[in-house]
Amino acid sequence: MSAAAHGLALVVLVPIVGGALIPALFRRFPTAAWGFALASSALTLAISISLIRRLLAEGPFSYAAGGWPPPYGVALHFDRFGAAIAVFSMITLLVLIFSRRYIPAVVPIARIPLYYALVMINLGGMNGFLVTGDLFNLFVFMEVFSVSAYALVAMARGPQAGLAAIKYLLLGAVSSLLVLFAIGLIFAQTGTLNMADAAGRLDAAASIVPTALALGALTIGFMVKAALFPLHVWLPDAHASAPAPVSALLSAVVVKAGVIGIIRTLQTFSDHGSLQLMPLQSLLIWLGAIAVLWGAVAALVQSDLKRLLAYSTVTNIGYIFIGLGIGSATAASGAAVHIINHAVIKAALFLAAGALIHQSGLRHIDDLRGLGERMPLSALALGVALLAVAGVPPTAGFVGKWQIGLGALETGRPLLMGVVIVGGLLVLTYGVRIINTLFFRPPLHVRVVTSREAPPSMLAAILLLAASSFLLGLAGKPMLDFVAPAILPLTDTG
Amino acid sequence: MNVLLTHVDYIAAVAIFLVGLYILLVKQNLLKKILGLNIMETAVFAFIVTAGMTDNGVPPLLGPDAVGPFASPLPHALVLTGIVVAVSITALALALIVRVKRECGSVELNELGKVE
Amino acid sequence: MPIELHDLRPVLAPLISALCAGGVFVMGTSGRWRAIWSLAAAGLKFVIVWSMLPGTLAGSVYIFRVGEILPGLSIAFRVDAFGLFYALVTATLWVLTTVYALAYMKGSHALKRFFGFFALCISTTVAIAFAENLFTLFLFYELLTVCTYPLVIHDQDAEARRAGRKYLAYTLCGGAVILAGMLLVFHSAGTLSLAEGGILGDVDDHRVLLLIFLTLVGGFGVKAAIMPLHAWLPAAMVAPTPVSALLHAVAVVKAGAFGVVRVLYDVFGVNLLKSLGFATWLGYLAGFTIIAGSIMALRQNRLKARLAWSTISQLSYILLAASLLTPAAALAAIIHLANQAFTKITMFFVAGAIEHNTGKTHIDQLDGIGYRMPWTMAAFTIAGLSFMGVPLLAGFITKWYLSLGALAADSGGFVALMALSGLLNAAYWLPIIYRAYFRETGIPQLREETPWMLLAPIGICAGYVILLGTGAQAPLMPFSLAESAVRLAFGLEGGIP
Amino acid sequence: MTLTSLLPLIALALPIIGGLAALGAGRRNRRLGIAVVAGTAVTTFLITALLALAAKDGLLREMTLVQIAPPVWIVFRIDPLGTLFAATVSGLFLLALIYAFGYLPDDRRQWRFHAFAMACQGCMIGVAFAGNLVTLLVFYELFSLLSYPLITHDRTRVAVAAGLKYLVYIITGGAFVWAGIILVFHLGGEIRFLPGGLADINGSPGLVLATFACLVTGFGVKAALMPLHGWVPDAHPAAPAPFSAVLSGVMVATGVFGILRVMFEIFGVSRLIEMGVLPWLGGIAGASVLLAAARAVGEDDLKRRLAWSTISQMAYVLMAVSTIGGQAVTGAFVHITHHAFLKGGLFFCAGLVATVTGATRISQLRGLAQRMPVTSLALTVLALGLVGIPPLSGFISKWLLGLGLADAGAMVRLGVMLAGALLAAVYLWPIIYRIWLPTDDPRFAHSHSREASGWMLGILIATGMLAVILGTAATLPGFPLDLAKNAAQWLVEPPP
Amino acid sequence: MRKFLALVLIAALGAVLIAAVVNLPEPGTTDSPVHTHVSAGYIKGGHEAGGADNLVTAVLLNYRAIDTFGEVTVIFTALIAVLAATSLAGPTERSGTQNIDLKTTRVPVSPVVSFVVRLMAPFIATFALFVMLKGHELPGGGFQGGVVLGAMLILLALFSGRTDKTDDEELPPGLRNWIRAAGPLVFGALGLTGLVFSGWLFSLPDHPFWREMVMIGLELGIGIGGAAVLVGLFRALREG
Repeated sequence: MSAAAHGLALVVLVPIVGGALIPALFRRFPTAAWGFALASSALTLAISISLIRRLLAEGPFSYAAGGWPPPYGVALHFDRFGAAIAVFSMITLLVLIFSRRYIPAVVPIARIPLYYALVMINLGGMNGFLVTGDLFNLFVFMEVFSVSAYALVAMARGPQAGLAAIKYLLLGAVSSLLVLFAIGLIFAQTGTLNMADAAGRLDAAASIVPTALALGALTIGFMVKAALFPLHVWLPDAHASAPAPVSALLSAVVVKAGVIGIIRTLQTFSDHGSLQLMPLQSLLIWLGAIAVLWGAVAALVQSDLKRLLAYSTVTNIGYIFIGLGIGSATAASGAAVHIINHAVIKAALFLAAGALIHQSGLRHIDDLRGLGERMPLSALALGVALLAVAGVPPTAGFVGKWQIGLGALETGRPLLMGVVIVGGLLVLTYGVRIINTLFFRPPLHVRVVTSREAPPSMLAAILLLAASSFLLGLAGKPMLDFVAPAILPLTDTG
Repeated sequence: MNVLLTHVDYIAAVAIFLVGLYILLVKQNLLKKILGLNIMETAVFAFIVTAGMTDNGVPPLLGPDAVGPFASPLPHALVLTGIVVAVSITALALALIVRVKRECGSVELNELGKVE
Repeated sequence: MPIELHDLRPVLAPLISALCAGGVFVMGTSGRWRAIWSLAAAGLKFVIVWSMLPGTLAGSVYIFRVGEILPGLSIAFRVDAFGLFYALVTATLWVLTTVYALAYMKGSHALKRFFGFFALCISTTVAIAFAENLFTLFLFYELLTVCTYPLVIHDQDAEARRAGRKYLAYTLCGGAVILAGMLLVFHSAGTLSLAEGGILGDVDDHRVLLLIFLTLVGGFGVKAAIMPLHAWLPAAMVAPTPVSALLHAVAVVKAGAFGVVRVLYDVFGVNLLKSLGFATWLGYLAGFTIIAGSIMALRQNRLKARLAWSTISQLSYILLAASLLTPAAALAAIIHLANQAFTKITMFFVAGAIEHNTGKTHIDQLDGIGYRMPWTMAAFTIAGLSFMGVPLLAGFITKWYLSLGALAADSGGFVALMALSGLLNAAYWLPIIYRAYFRETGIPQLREETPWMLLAPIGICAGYVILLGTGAQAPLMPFSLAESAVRLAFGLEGGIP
Repeated sequence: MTLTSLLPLIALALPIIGGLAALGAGRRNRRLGIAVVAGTAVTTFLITALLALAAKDGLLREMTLVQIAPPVWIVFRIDPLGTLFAATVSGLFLLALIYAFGYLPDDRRQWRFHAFAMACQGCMIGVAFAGNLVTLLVFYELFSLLSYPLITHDRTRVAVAAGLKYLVYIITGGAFVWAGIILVFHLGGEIRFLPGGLADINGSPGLVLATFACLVTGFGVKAALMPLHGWVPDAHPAAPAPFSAVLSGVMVATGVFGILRVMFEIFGVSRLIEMGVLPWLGGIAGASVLLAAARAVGEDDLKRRLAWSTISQMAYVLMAVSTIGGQAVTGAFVHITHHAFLKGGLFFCAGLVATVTGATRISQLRGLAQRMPVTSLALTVLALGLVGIPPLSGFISKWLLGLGLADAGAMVRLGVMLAGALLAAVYLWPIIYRIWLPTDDPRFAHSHSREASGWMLGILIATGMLAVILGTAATLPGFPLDLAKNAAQWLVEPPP
Repeated sequence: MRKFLALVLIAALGAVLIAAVVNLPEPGTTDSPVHTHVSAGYIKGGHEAGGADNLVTAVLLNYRAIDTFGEVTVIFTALIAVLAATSLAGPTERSGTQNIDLKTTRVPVSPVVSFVVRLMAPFIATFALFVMLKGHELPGGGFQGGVVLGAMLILLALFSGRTDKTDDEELPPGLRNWIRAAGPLVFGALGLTGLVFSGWLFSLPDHPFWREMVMIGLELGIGIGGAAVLVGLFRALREG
């Protein structure tokens, strides 16, 4: 048992314990909570990187929490999808850096530690969700990050935030219930909660009807978390009204958890011979395609910058699901990489938009005219990220779209490729609109003229993310190579 | 028909679940929706506990002289955890409803649509 | 088989001008530094590009691979004869355009932005020329769109923005279509590398090939302004003159035409296209565009609008020539890249000089302008005659080879089309020349020659138009480069029949 | 580079350079300008004449100058036909340029006229010396375009309209020539002129025919072959008289010259016969002869009548060469030269009369001889020459033409020619008749005019004398007839 | 309309759900996988393996400790969430006049009730402690005890009549925050001690005594922390 394996539990333990300590430690010095949170997330990041190193060296590995071998204990499992935790930790780290100057402006000073605690717990929950190999543990950590996400949305001021949070909560809770119900069904059939074990024992089950229902319930439950059309209704409200770093976190990371949840479900139970996943996959394709177009069109008509970005998330989730639904190695690996790339891009987008909105006090796109002159770096970062989200090569957004488009062709769906491309074009349309507004229109609003560039801490996070959203596009091949082994089980069902 | 009888416990849980779902779907009052949610949660808990039930079983307390058949301990532990989670969510939901009521002046969703 | 040499220069050429563009962005607030960096961008690239000429003529191919970013998708540069030809044209013209722009734009707003993006365009254009594969080509092609947009809307008024929107709408949609085509190519051929003789030889499915043809040619055709995808071009006239020159002569439309030619010769390959017969339709469309563009040009009163429509017409020469799939026509297609560039840029420079000097923008205001600006208008006359196809000028060469190629392809009708187009060209250039020299306003015209910074590029371009028409064979002329490009594309050994 | 290779280039470039020099010099100092123009024109004429004499026995030299594109070269050749034409061109230009000093108002624009005219001259010499079709086309297009400002020199509405018509015709014709050249190239590769035609024109008969049709149509526009003549009756009267003279005298002939080159040195006699196009050409030319002459009869405007006459006279040439007999071709060549001077002179007369008296219509000319006897005499001589009255120059050429046609046994064409000559008499005689008929009618505006003097009259006299000399001394060696014989022989019976 | 659609949906869903559940193994039978697989292993391993007579507690604290860690995190998060997310502004105009300001309004409390509550409080607390401490042997455990304790404290707060005093009531604020975080923190400590004692995170020590001690510690942490969270939730909700 090497030290790295303990990291599987530590990536959960460290951020959560860190988060739990924050309110107690920093009651008197709320603003200092930032440093502690940063340190814990950095530690988490370091641990997750060591995990990835081991993964690369030895392949997927498990960790029996408490020393109990599965199925008696909870097995944590690290594979190439789990490697996403490194990216999520990284993004959380950058979001924290960004928050240093942003959060004191929108959150009462006494509650600042709460914010950091929630972010850390969110990270811990995400990590736990991603590394667990146990169905019920999955549910528990899903609730951990969900509850913290509801709360983070509600941390914003204004009547919209509370309403958005409760809507998010209601849908999220129902989805959690569906997941729990599905877990109950599987448990009742197999008597185990370990995913691999359960998948193996499902074959022996008397009937596939409960299994099918469980799978459906899991999928729908995770679809809500992932905000796949038509279950995305909570997302625009929540992501638009939350504070910018929270929006970044939610759009970049939290919705991805739902996606990875579905991948895990499909992957685990795809071996279940009696079950045909084909209808499910074509359903995903359809929904994904509609999501791409719907999200893009809805984004086109938004006047609120953050709401627009929220709809862009709907689009991109659609892309990912198209890729998953196609299921071929090309498309699914593209989808998998897009999970990461979109996380980075969307974080860049929301943070940059947050900086612009924060510094100018304006959030309507038309009001932001000419802000590019005042805040060149933030606006540039937003521009780069917008191009990336549109999938302009060689940015990060291109990788996924290329692979998904290629996969569509491989499986003889040229129209789907058309959808992929048209979606990208629509995204580009509003991306260009924003870039145009920022850089090439004279200022309209007096606040624009008095705005100043964002402080260094915010800028650092934004620029790093924007740069990554460009550079990751150049790293498309290694990333695809990285996920390729993880994709294989999915491919068989395609 | 026999199947329905033997599985009547499950069916009851399903029935409760549906009742909760109905409330959640139809009622516009946020508080009622939360109530519906809680009913659904209860149903799911009941469902899971039912799965671990043993006819004429005893609680899984393994004293020196304990004699089976024991009920399965696992579902109970799960449900315990589930309940705590449900409580947490309910608490947060209530807090949010209070906030919505204060800021928006209503807890009826169809009225809240007009906010802002 | 050409000798492949790994060399830094293919990547250095775009990189160095991009770095200089960075210099403009950083230090461009001062006029002097702006000029220095802009000229450095153009000048250094000029030197690097020309330095590859001897080697390429000797049969070498310079290669630089940056890296593979997705399986099968790599960024790589490869300098072959055709690419170098295009790069030479742009690199040469860019020096002139930069000089011109520095003089022309004096006193305008947002000059840092303008010259920064101006220098970036040069970088992307040469990268397009040197692209080793379709992906790299597409990449920089899109980047070119992005870089030219700020230039198009430089004036930032409502008209400029409208034009900019139109420009973006067209080019980005075109880009998306190319992307679709690229996916299809990659899917069916498994590679995107441009190769003489094409890469689609193994594809049997006729429908897929048709789809690839439609998407790629349609996509690049947007920038090449083939009808009915041309509407952005006249609208983009609102841009400042150096930008119009950039759009119409050097970079943008040429990139489109270049892309189409690449697609035809290096993606499909001559033999495959011949057996497919798609190119014929492209030829008809191009032929239609040639005539319709000319007719539209006839109806314009605004000088730059007439130039724009003429560009639409002229560009389709390239497409028509390329679609004929005979060596002579291919030669015409390649050479016309240069011919049209030099000729049209002369005209744009002149139009800009007139506007700069006198504020006149419409043709009916130009009475007697030949007396005010004799040298400028002389250059315009040369360019006009070239387009009409007067021998000894550049335009003749194009028509000459195009017609020969058409005959070799048994499409004699295109010879008639060439003749008709020459007539139409005469019909819309001669009135301008006539007004300039033979109509007097009654008011005595003072000599008011263009400032030398504007006049020098005009003069050099006009001189080059003559040179291209008379001395294409001279050592420094890229004609032989075009020949070797054609030889490669057609797999010929000796001369071009 | 020997003198013989340099001289053609000088002949070509000298007028162009001289014109520019005159433009610069004349605006400052009129005398200097005149000196430059005259000096250049005389020198050019002398050089071309020298070349004509030197080259009369056959190909003197072929020069390959610039390669435009691999198979396309700028080639000059000094052969009997080209030098004869070049000498004719520069001779007529010499007269016209000097005449123009008297004709044009003395202002700055005069120098523009000279500059363009001399550039035009240079290009026409280029046409004459062209060694292949491309070179020919280069200079052909150039001088066509350069003519435009000359035709519209007066800037009247009529002149501008005529100029536009001219441009449309000429450029369309140029496009046909161009298409034809492409076709020739396609069929036969590199296209240098070669007496006897290119051996290796290969291709379907239809394509070859189309090539021929394109070229003949293209050059036919300039040669005013009916029905492509539309620009002639408008452009000639609209242009200033000295340039009308050039237009009628040599520019239309350039078209004919082009057709000759195409017929004899591209396709060659045997192929033409094989193609069976000659009767058609002859028929069209014959129709042109008669129709144009008939139109001339009904025309009252003097310059227009002369323009119609030009169409008719040039059609003789084509009609004659369509027989491809040596005699007829000789006649055709000599007719080009003789007609150039005769018709040029007539236009000089018309310009002079119009300048002095304001009369442009034939009906206004009555009694001209009373006031302007010298002019009238010259006009009479030239007109009679054109009709073909011995011993004037027109007689020589028509005689030879007739002889040639008779030799070739083309009796119909001979009849057409004679009918044309008769019609020429019919449309020229009233002029002579009217000017010599005395009148006291005050309606004639010129009744108070005096005889002209200076440049114009001098040139007029010179032209009249030339008509006499060329007619009486035609057979002297070195005269056009001599040269034309050699040229015809060279073309029709090419040296091996 | 909405109701109709909901009913249709529910009918459809109900049919599916019932179709699914009737295909499950019959509940109550001991030969179903639920009983024969993992549970059987737990029972077979006995209290020796699980470290507790009460198998439910053994599952919670030993076999699936990480679940419970998540669970206490959730409830702790809920508290933070409520604290963080409740209305940041005071009552708005929109809320109208019928809103009662709970902070200042004294609820009239019967002295009898108040007395009884205070009288009962020590007994309740003792019981809660008992449930926590004996949770590994008898029915009960940290959560249960914590809930009882929390209920007692809420009861006290409700009927003590001291609603106007919002802070420094039960505990100093610094300590209060630590206690609220007790759940996650004791589990964090368990994770680390497990690593020290047995080489696995979230594992109990092998030595029976230490194991019992750790279990008791965990139960106490869960219980007291849970109680603190409940009280905190109550107060946060009451204060709005």
